[in-house]
Amino acid sequence: MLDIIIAELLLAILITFFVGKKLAAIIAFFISLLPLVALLDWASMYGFKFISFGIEKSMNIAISGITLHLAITPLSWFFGIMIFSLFPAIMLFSYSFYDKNDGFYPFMLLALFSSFGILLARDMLTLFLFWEMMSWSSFILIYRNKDKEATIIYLVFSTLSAFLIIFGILLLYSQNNSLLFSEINLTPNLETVVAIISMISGFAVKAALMPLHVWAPVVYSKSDEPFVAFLAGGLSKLGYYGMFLFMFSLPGAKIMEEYFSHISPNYILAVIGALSAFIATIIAFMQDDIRKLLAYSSIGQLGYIAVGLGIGSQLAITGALFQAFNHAFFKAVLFLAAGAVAYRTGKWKISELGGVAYKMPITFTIALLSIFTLAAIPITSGFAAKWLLYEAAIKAKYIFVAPIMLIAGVGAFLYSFRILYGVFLGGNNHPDIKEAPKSMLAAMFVLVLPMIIFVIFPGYALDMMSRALSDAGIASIPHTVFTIKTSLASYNAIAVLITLIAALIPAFLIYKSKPHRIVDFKDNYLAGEIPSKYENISMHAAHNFYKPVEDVMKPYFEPGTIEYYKGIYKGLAILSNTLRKVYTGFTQDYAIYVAIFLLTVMGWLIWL
Amino acid sequence: MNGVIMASYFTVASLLSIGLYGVMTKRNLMKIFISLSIMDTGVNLMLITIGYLPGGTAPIENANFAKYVDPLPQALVLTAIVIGVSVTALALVLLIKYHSKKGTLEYKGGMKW
Amino acid sequence: MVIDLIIKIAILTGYAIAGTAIGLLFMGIGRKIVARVHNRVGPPFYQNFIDVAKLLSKKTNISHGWIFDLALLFSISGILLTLLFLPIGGVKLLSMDGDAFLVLYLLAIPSLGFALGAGASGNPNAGIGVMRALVMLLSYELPFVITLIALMIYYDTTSIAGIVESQHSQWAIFIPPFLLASAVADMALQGMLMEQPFDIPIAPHEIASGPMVEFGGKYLGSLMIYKAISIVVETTFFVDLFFGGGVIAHGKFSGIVNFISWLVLIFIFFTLALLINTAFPRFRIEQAFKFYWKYETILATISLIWVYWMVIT
Amino acid sequence: MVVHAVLLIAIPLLSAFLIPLIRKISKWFTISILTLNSIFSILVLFEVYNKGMIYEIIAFSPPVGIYLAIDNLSALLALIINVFGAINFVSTLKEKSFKFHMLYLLAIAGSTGIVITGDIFNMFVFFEITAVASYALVASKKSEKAVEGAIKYMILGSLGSTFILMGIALIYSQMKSLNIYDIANRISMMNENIKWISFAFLLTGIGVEAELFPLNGWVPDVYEGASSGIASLLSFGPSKAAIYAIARLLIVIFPSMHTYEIALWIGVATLLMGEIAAFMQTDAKRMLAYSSIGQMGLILIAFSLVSQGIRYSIPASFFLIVSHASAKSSLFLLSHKNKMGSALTKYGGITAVLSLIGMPPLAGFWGKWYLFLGAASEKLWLVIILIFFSGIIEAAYFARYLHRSIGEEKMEASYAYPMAVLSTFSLAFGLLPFIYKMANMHLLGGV
Repeated sequence: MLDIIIAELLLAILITFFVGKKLAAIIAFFISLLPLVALLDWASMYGFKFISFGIEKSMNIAISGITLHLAITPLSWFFGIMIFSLFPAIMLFSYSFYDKNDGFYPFMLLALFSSFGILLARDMLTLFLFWEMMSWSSFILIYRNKDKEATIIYLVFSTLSAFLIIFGILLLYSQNNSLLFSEINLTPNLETVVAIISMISGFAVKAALMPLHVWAPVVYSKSDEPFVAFLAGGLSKLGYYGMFLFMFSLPGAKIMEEYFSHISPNYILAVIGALSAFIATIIAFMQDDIRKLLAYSSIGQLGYIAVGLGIGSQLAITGALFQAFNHAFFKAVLFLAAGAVAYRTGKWKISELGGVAYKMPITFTIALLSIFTLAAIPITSGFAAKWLLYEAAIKAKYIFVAPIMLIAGVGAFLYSFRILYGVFLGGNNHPDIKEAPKSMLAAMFVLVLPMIIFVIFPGYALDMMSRALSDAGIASIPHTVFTIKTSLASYNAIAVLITLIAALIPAFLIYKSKPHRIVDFKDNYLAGEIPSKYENISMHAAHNFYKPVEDVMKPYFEPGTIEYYKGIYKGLAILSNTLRKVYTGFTQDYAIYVAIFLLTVMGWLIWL
Repeated sequence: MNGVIMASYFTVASLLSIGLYGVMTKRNLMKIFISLSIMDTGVNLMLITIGYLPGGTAPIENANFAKYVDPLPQALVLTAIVIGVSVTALALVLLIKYHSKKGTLEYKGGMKW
Repeated sequence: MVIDLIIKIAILTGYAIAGTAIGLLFMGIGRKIVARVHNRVGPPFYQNFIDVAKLLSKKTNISHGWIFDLALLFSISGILLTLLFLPIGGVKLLSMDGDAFLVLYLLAIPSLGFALGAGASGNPNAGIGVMRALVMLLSYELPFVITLIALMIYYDTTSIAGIVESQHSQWAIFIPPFLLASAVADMALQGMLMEQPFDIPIAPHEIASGPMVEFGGKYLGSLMIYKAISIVVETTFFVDLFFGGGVIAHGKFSGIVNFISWLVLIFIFFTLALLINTAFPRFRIEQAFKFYWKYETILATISLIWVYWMVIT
Repeated sequence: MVVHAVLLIAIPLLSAFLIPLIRKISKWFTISILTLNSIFSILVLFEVYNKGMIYEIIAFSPPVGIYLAIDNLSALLALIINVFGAINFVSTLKEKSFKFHMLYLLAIAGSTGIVITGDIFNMFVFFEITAVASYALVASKKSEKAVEGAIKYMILGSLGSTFILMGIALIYSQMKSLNIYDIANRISMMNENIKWISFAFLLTGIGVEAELFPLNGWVPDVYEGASSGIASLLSFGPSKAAIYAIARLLIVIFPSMHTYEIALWIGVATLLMGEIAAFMQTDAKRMLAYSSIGQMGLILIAFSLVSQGIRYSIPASFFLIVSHASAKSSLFLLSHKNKMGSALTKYGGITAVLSLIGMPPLAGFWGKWYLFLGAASEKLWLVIILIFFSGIIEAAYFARYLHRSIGEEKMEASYAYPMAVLSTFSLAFGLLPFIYKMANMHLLGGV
């Protein structure tokens, strides 16, 4: 069965190259359901029974003289369910987003195929192979958009990531002489530690962890939304999947703690994660391009996951997984919503948008729900995840990490409101637009469902996560369907929900006590009448929204990280320009090189 | 070692050095190719010297097989000379082309870096 | 079982109503106090009850659509919810079902609803007001959160009820690092209450009444209620953290004694805020931001490190 | 034996001299000869695959007599040179001159000869044939740059061949033999110093053709000056043959720790120099030329890993050669217009670049993978890091190159099709398990 699924995926990739847009979208949609079907079939190892086709849980494929070991594990099942839920929705969304089939579908399916491979990989070569395949398929999807900076920066960072990972793989391989995860024994020595750190940094590139994040804002803001939804929702999770794999499934985190007696890289990872969350949040609300804002928001939200991994306690890891799960969905929805808005208005700048909510109420509602999850408003699953992380930080007494993380959480309100106000509310600049097409709405709705479910039942999510972590030997935290308990405090989602509903009663009574009249937004306190000359003036106060903070904070954020990378680039350029002066163009010089070379080789060999 | 062979090796070394010096210092393309030819000659001489036996005769099947020089290097040298000639011929063609384009055989720099 | 539940609901409702009444009363008294400092007579202490009643019974109510209405719904329900998750005078209410982080985030619900409504009104002044309010939030949260974490690490719990309980023998304020921390937190409280010098978000006379510019009638009335309850909530939060929730008695009648001591304490801190309010001019938003993120944060960090050092030794 | 391997050389060589007699149909004649040769090369490859190494002696007295030794790598290279030569010829169809066709066939014959001959002097002769043909082919574009490039190539090439001959003379003076395997068996009898001196001469001489740093001054100028089709030919033909000659030198004739070490560091220097110089290059062909230099360095590193990592060295070089030959020749064809207008050129260009950067499942990935495994088994971490560094630079300039190649302008079919087909080789060789088995036959050192 599994081989049939793989074959069908490959076949679909080929077919979608050649068929028209509609057919390609339909094929892509149905094919993208396949991994999900397989995952549901494998859900039996979680104790659920949805369908049973009896798809085998492991398989070895021999190609080119090497064997690819594939098998499903609880951890990869969990990551799989969040990543592969995105694909059908994205395909659905793209149905009305694209006018023609110019390479989106095949490469998207290729990305899906390689994500499938990454999650099933049971040896390092397979992991790396699919990892690279995903890198280049997403590279081509970025390259499609013909933006120079995005093309270069993504390929360079992908290569960097690949090399860091392969360096780790080689170090582990030279120690264990095997590529299989099951045959790797980590021992606390320098090489292993370097390997683990190298791999973590490699995966951190894709997970957009500071300071390796610089590609993300550029790429996110220069690519198509359906694809960016995958980048932010799926690809970054695969980066964290890699980190989970090497830190906890293989006990890399423990090894590092054993090797370093004082400050272990785990702690540094937590600090980097927290700083990433904080700095990205501050930068996020200085952005005017919605895609850049969401990109920085992604970097910030993903930073929390790194904090969880760095702390490494049972609470923290569960929180990190939960945060990853939420982020996959709400960030995908937000990017899709931004795409839907852009599809109707053709604008990206927040200061030019505004008032979209009245014309696209469903899009707004869906985006609002995701923003609530993003801002971790209580009773959303976003809160439960962050709560776990905060608890973990307090419990581990990380006095540096905890406040930074918390203030980043507050900062999330600020940019959330920026999105809500700038894009959806405020002055109505778009009288003529319509609600997004049905397929887009359906796509967003599907993705928002898990958020709604886990609002009331955080326990179910925790069930899933504790099973996912079971093979890493991490016990589950005490919880019921509605409540989570830690040694520090407890959180009862249903109590909050019921009280909120109860508290809504008096509010509702007040609301219903007197009738109200709905007026146009221009009919306001400032002016009953607008001179006809200024009839079309924008009443949108979203330009330079957080100017005061910007004025204060900007000096501290300059130069940006990207400037350092540009500095490296310039340094290399100087090196290149200097070194290639060797090629003077005169054969006399070349003859001298030849003579020197000859004498050097001769001298070296005879002297030795 | 035989004095002749010594002298021969010395000549080989001098020819090679002279040729190399020419290639390394001259800007005139014709002079460079002449230097290359000199080097070529040096190597050819080297090959012949290797095969040389003091007092040996030409390796022609003869009634008295007293002592003759190694025939193989001589064959090699023949081949090498032929190659050298063809290379020189091509070089001259290219030089004519170069001269017709630039009007000079002095190389003053062109494509670089 | 059912009776327990009914009693619990009754108690919660009682506290909700009491909170509202106390808040409105405090607002009235506050106006009086400020007037006296200004050497005016001032309105009667029950003026705010009259105001709310008047606003709620107005016939003309202008709305800007359903998102605008969310302000009304969210602000009242959110702030009531927050109130019930705080221990008041030693009574835990619902505070065992959540913790300080939950309260911190619950406090965001009404402001986010309020902000949504203000945004939906389409008035640029409202947008600017909300921006200032949110920046103010960001500003005072940093030092406040640091002091909060100091408390959490010291008492090894994140639950407010737990913190209150741990202070039965000794209020946090009597522990040297927390004296410093409480000073910091009191300045944060000033920001939370939006009193001068941190009243730029509302900024009377400056940006046409800030975020609530478009609110009138029942909308303004509900916002007033929200404001009243939030006074209670914020001062209670502070008192819970540093004064053991005002718990001074254990045993018989302790409930009433503690309730009164809580009331006195929150009144003291509210009055303190008002007095600071009357004495200071207004900070610009970036000044406020710098104040909190520089001096306040440094002091808070000192107290945090002090506490950390106390805990690990 | 179905096909005599010698035909691989003999047919193009003889038909090259036939061409002046049949000027009118020289184009079609060349095509048919190239096709025939490609088929032979495939047959020879299968022969090697099935039966192992081929030795063949054509009975003339040496040195005229030809002694052939075909191992897995040389069979592959013969295949690449001939098949790619045939495909690449399509791009030069506009060329009407019979001389061009003659030179083309000579270059193919010469390059094939280098890789399959087992006689060191024959190797020299084939080097000369290839070189002379290449000089003339480069100059055939008739532009100023082409002539300049050809002259530079010629000066350095002649210098190189003089050194090769010198090296051969030194070896012969000691061993009295020209057969590579014969020499290899008795190499220990050789005087230590003369051995090293002759190695140095041979390495220098062949290194000029193999584009090693610092012997590669001619490379950028020649690639820039030559027409796209010829640049493509040079990138898969002579240079690959020459690097293979170095491999024979290293692994068969002079296997020693010192030579491996020297080759390794020369390889690293070549790699870094090529990639760094390419980084800031604006001219596409010149950039590709520098990139070629870098790739040759990589292949040389692969060959120098034989002391411990022999298990990986041959597969690594195998895949790297395939990847580089197909991708770089494809990109040189692309450099004709430098715009990827049609789907075919897009496919070709992107596949080529991805293979060069080393993305799976293309051949370049396997090449780098085995290279890394080999280097790791010798614990050459510094080398690995330097390769990473150059890889990142490579990614940067290739991404820039790809972006610069975006455009609507369409290339002629005579360029687009060969280009796509050439790129497909790196895809096909990356996927076919057969190739891997072939690569793992370990024939090179095995006599």
